[in-house]
Amino acid sequence: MKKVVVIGSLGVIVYYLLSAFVAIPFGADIIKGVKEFYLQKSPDDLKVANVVTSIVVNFRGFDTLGEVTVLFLASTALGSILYHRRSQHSGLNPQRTSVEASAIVQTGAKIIFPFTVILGAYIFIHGHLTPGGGFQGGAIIATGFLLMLISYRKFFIKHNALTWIEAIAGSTFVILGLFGLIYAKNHDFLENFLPAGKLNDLLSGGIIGIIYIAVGFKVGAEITGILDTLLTVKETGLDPEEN
Amino acid sequence: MVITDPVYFIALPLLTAFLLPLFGKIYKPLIGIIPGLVFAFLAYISFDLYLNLVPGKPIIIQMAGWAPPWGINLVFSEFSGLIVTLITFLAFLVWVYSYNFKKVGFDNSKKYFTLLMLMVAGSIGVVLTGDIFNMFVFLEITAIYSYGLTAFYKGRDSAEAAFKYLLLGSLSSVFILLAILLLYKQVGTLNMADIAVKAQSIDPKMKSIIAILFFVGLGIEAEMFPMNGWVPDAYSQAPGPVAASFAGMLAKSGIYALIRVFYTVLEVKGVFDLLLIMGLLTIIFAEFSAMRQKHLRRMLAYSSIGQMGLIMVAFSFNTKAGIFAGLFLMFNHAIIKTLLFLSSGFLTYSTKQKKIRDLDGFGKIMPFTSLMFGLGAFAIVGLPPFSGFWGKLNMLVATADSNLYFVIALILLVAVVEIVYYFKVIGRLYFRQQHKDVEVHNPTWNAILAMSILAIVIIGVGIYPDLITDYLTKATNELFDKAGYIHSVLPNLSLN
Amino acid sequence: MDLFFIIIISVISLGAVFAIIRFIKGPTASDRVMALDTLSVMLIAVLVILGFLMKRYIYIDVSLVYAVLGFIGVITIARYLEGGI
Amino acid sequence: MNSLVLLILIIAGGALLSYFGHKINKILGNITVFAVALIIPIYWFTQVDFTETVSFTVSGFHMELGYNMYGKLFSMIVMILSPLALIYAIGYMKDQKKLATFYFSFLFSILGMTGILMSRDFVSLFIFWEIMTWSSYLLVIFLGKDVQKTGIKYMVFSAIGAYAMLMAIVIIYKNTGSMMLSDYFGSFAGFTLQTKLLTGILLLLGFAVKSAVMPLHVWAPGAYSNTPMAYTSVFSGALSKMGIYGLGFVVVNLFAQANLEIVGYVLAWMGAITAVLATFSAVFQHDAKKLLAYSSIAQLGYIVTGIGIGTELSIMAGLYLAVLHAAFKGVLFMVVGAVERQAGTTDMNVVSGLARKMPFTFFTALIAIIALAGIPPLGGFVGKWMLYESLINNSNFLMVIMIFLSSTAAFLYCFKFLFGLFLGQQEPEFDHVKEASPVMIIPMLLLSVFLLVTGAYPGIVFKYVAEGMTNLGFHDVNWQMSVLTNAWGDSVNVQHVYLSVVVVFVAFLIFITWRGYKHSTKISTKDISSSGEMIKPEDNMTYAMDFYKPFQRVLQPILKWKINKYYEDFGKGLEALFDFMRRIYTGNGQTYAVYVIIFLAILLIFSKSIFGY
Amino acid sequence: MGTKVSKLNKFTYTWLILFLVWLGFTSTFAFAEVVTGILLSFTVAIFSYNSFTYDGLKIFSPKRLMYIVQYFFVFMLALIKANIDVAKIVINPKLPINPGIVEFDSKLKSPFAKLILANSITLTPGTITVDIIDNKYFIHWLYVTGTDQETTYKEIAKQFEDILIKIYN
Amino acid sequence: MQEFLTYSIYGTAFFLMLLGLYAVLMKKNLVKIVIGLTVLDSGLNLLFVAVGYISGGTAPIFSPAVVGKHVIMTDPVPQALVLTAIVIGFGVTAVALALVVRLYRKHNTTNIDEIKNLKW
Amino acid sequence: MNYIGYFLISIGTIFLFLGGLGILRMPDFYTRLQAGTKASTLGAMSSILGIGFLQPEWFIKTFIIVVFIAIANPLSSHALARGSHKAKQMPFLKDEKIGDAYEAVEEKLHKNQKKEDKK
Ligand code: NA
Ligand code: NA
Repeated sequence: MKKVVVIGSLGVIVYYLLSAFVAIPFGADIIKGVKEFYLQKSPDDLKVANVVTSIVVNFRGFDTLGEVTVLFLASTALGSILYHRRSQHSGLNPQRTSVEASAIVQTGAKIIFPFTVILGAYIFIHGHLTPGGGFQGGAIIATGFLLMLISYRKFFIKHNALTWIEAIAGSTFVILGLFGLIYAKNHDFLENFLPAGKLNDLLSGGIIGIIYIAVGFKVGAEITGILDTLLTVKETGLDPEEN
Repeated sequence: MVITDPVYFIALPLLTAFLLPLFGKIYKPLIGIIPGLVFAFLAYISFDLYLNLVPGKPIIIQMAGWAPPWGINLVFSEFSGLIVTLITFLAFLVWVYSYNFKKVGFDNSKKYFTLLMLMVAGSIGVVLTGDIFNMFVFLEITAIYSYGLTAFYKGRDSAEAAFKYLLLGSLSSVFILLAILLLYKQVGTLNMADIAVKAQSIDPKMKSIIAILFFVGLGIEAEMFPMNGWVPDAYSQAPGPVAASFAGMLAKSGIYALIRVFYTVLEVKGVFDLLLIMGLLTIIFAEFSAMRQKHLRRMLAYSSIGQMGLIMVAFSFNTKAGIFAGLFLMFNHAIIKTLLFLSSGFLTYSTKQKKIRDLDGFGKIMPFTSLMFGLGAFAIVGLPPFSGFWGKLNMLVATADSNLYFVIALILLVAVVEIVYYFKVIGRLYFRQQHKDVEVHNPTWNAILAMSILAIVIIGVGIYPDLITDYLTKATNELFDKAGYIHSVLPNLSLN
Repeated sequence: MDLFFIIIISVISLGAVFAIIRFIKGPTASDRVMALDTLSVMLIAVLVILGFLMKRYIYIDVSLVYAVLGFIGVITIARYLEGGI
Repeated sequence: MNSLVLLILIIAGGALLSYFGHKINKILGNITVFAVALIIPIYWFTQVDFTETVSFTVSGFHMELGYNMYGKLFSMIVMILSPLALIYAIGYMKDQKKLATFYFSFLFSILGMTGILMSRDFVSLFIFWEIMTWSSYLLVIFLGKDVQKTGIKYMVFSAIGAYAMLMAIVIIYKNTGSMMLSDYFGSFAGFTLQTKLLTGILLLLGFAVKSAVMPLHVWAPGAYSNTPMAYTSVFSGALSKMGIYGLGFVVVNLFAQANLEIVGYVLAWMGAITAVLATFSAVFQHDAKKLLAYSSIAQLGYIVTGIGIGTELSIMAGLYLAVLHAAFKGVLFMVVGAVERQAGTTDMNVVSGLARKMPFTFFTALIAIIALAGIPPLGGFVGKWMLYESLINNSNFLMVIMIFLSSTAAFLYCFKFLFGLFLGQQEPEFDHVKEASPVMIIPMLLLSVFLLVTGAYPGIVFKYVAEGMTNLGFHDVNWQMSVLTNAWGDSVNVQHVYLSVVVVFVAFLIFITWRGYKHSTKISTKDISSSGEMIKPEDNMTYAMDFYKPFQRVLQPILKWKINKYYEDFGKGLEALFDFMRRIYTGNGQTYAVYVIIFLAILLIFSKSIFGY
Repeated sequence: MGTKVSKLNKFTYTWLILFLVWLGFTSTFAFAEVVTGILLSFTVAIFSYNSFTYDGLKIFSPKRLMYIVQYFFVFMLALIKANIDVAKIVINPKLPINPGIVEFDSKLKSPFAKLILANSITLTPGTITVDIIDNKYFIHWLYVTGTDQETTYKEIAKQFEDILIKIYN
Repeated sequence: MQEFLTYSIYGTAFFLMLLGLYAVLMKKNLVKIVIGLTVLDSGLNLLFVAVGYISGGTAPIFSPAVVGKHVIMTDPVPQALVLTAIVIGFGVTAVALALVVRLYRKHNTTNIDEIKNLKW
Repeated sequence: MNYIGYFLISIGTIFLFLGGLGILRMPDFYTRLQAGTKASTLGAMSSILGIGFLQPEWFIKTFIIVVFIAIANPLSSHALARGSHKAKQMPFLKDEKIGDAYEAVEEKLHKNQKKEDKK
């Protein structure tokens, strides 16, 4: 019964939505909107080769601040959902599992880990030139940490360090935004106040590059924290008193 | 210091949230103190900005140096500014209430305050932004906050509640995104004022599908029947102040989004009739369910849904009287429900089950908290001389104004139901013998302060509603004046 | 795009179809992961080839990232299978 | 400052002072209450300027306070009865806890009533109405008995009434654009019939609940008997009159003028039925409180009938009875309170023969009962006389019969009340009973004196009633201090009746005392035997036991018909429905997600009809 | 493993390798890029040099480099041979296989050598390293020709291990 | 050709969304529900990218090969939005998994039908 | 140069195809891993390197990809094989004499580990 209802409803929904989307033919360039402006301003004014990036970090940089917040929020929320108090219990760090990874995976992980960090950094440093960006770069760095976490039962990440990175990187974003209020031409939040540079140069795009680096660090630290929390959960049985 | 830029409402809490862990490393109590200072400051500047607002001249802030529609903009108007002021005020009170959050330990209070800061930034963002996608981003911030803090306490069924919320919240974001995508492909812009201008040319069928997607997506956030299954669970499982923030701030930003979209962005014929019907169904199912609850918090949660339904009904009239009443109801619901949740936090402190039955005779052993709860109950059911009465009266006048007599009858019928279940609790609190010894958790001084301030507001507005009616009227005019909104955001646009 | 590359991509696609069939058939989780791993390797190759054809350097970066993510993904699942997570 | 505002502030301040006084200590609290009880009426009688008005605009609504003669009449009831009850309460509530709450609520209900009677607009009327309701609710559940049943029942009925009124108010506002009563009255004639009926009947419904008109009376027996007696005297004596006050101006001001007297007739009939049924119910109560509660309902029935008929004489009768009822019911509830306090119970099957132990109480009870029963020479007689006259004038003979029937039956419960509590054999277990304290006796005596005086000089009351009636459109009401005129032009000098009846009264007193002695045995219930069978201690042999058993058997079929049960069944049905409805919240998150999907699908399917593209 | 390698040695080696990787990524010698790369690889090397290598720069001695080249060719040869074998099997409609898991002991001590041996075995079609426990290799073999350790060692590992011992031990 | 592309690409995206939604609505296992959510998200993200595509357009990047020439570029806006949507989806998924862990510990099952202590 | 490129791409394509065929045809997981994953790994390496030859300025980066695949793919195949075996997925055996040398050892190892963890 439930199945019939669900399938029926899904059928209806897909029918209507698909018919709506088919009305926008694939590949058709039917609208003239803000995108024309972005395609023009991005290389000319901002000197950013990647228009997606200039949208993400400049035109719609406020969204990206929101996104950074979402990740920060998710990692904090995760912490509050799966908190554990290592230091207060038994004095030992909890072990993730009883099955150790094979020796060669461990050796391989050691080699690949720095490689992924360099790759991630490469991506967020070149965020304004290539399809990547702070999020992708940060995520790749975090997967490097994931590799270490799953390869070693006793690989522990210093949350202290993560905290510092997160805090500094996150506030860099906001403070850069606030600098815009003071130093930039229109005195707007998140407005660029640095020289734009030359198109396709590493040092181009003004604050975009710095923001992406900050975002990269923050995202890397946050996803790493999230993964660590998810993988290292050990119940302490203690519940904060309810109120 | 007068700050004229509403971006601080978002930037400051974000900055604080990012830096809070560092403050904690410097000196642990800063974790609690800094958010308070920030909230106080935000409340101050919001009052300052709002009171100095020139009518018809909302503060429009552009981001990153790009004027709308190219860049994202914030609109601090009589309407959005009112909600922001309400949110900052409540945020400050919630902070005051939970300042002594010692019981949960340092680590958790750090997370708690961080999440609280982010939630305030998120819900203010929803209200201030002039960009539809940006609104989605901020809605997600508030959503994730809720998932995280709903599941804050272990031992309860909090994870279950949070998971349900997450399930529905995810569906909500899918529908909102689909709507935004369709809309973008139709008008090529994401700025709400710009969409409002261009939306007239959208094919009506396409428009109706976009409207439905928004309606369902935002309806979930606004606690609309039949998509509100998450509400009672989340409200009843979250920590007291968090539940208060759900009712006081989150639900407000959800309904704000719904209203903004259908009043300003997308003008769709028929949507308000739909809103009326769904609002009525929301009221009926919620209040009737509330009637049969054995758990205090669940009862309050269902009652909240009912209030949200009432607000939807008010806005569905699409008249100034309706908007005015809706705003009044929003104000009341925010203030009163916050008080109810805050006081219920201490009432149910020592009972694991949080059953209403366990509250017998608490009026004697916890006089202040019970009094606050009683006051809240009196106010929420609309008894004079408390602020709830004026909201209800204006609501009924607006309903009569729209010639919907059967709606009046229904609202009043439901109000009787409301009275029954709230007065059952009051009866137990004050006029029953306490049946067993319970450990008394009297509120801390700061909780007393927070609740007292709310009580004063409730009584103050109840005795002299004109404290706020002027502002509500201004907000009403702003929301009703779509052309004015478009003109302020896009001054160079020639409307023909 | 000349004939050579059309043939190349068609042949690889045919191989990919086999892999997809294996992915659908299973029968075990390991089989599916393996099929996915194979598919991702094929995809990396195709991405590089497409990048060459379209003269877009970016595709190389993408395939590199894809390779890293694919690898770590498989290791993660493998560790999950052996109870290491 | 405006004297009306000051009056409100004085009462509110009195409430707060009493609250905090009792929070600090009992003596201080009692002193405060006493002072407040004196200050309020003194201020009202000496300082309030009844021509003054005050108006203000709140939340866009124009509000105005100001007395008229009609309101003043009812205000007098409040201002005389309430302070006496407050003073009585000092004695009555001596051993109770939570006195702060008690006096606070008490004074707030006075505030509510005072406000109602000076409201010239619907908003203030409703606000004060609600204040009155919730403060009296707090007193209904004050003792913690039957909180869920009685309390909720009272609140539900009050809420239904209040909200009916509120609905009427907003519809009126929609049609007139004003909240002023006068604007409503003024433009009523121009309304459509539908609006006339809708607003008028909704208002009537609201007032009828407070007047305990059948079938809206079911809250009353429980509420009246559950409340501390000190307050019940006000509750039944003054608070219920707020309903009468409203019924009066609605029926007379609106329907009578709009050629819709039929509404008044229906109301009159309901009042008559109420009077009959409530009287019969009163007869069979063995708890004196319940007896008085039903009796109150019955008396209110007479008053409603008088108001409903809507002629000059009938309204005069109704209003006169309203004043008298306040006085004698005030006394009687105080009496029962005194008995309850001194003897520990008000069950007439348990307590008996207290006349000698509590002579003052007995005396006041006697006076009040005579007034109540409508026996000459006291006021009740005058009121009934006028009521009969007005009914006969309008040829409502059936109603005359009904009222007469209920008046006759009222003798039965009056008799039972007196005998049950005061006459008959005094049981040894009540040997210790003493007369109530002077704080309680004095208010009772004062009210009795009022009853005696108005018996001889009903004109004292008529004066104010006639004044009040000017506001209902009756501008030259004839009344004389001691002369009643009937429909055929005969007139009766009340003083003659008064004197002659005093003789009868004395005889009656002797008769009932003799009868009481004859029927009761002098033997203690503990050591009697009959026909060789030992009477067990639980066998109740008191006089009031099965007082009207044969009569009860005759009326069995009528009494079986309990409207209360219908309400309860309805309530249970609703609860079952609610329980069923909330099953929609299954607890399964996935189900909720399915709802969303189904809802979306439905909206899409019907998108064309919803959005009409 | 021979003599102990200094930290500085290890660090320099790591720095160098990572910088080369960076150069590979950017494929440019633009000043800003190079400086960024030097700084970045320096930073990453700080926290990863200790696990990234055991031998440090020693690996670059000419003798070892020669062996590495030799290993490369040996491996390629084995790879091509094995690939053809497996291709034959896959295409053959009868699927002539005889699978099983076999074991042998290895003399290698360096974890890197072990990894290279295991990867070489895995990469050559027909064999997969299932696990290494201490010095014991467990190999899934597509076409088992013998289960005794000597046969398996000779067939699977000997040609690689001989060279690896020279490089790492 | 145009029509075929429209249907096949949108169809793929919708198929993914449908698949995800079906899992969310019908699968009993919490983990599968979460996977369903991610599949739903990826279908949606694909739809975003597909809608932003413009025939013959290249990625909106002014690399040296493109600068100065007249090229059609795909709509960068949906691509920018989808990046945001992906990150948000990731955050939500992480929280969802954490909740599943909590639920599993408390109820010792991942069957959603057995996890309903809170109802009515 | 170009011819090397085209040659490598062709070889790579063949192996990629064979890899697909292999994982479809082989009877059990381990044999599929043998035939499929490895062939496709070689195929990918070969074709990517081939592109590197066709577009010399990309050579370094393609080479990095190839090296990465050479290190990573065997590792992941190994990890998958080990993981599956530990997940009690036993290999298909044709000849009764040829057994699973790993099975017994693994069992013992698992027990030892548990004891260790208890300490
Ligand atoms: Na980018
Ligand atoms: Na992004």
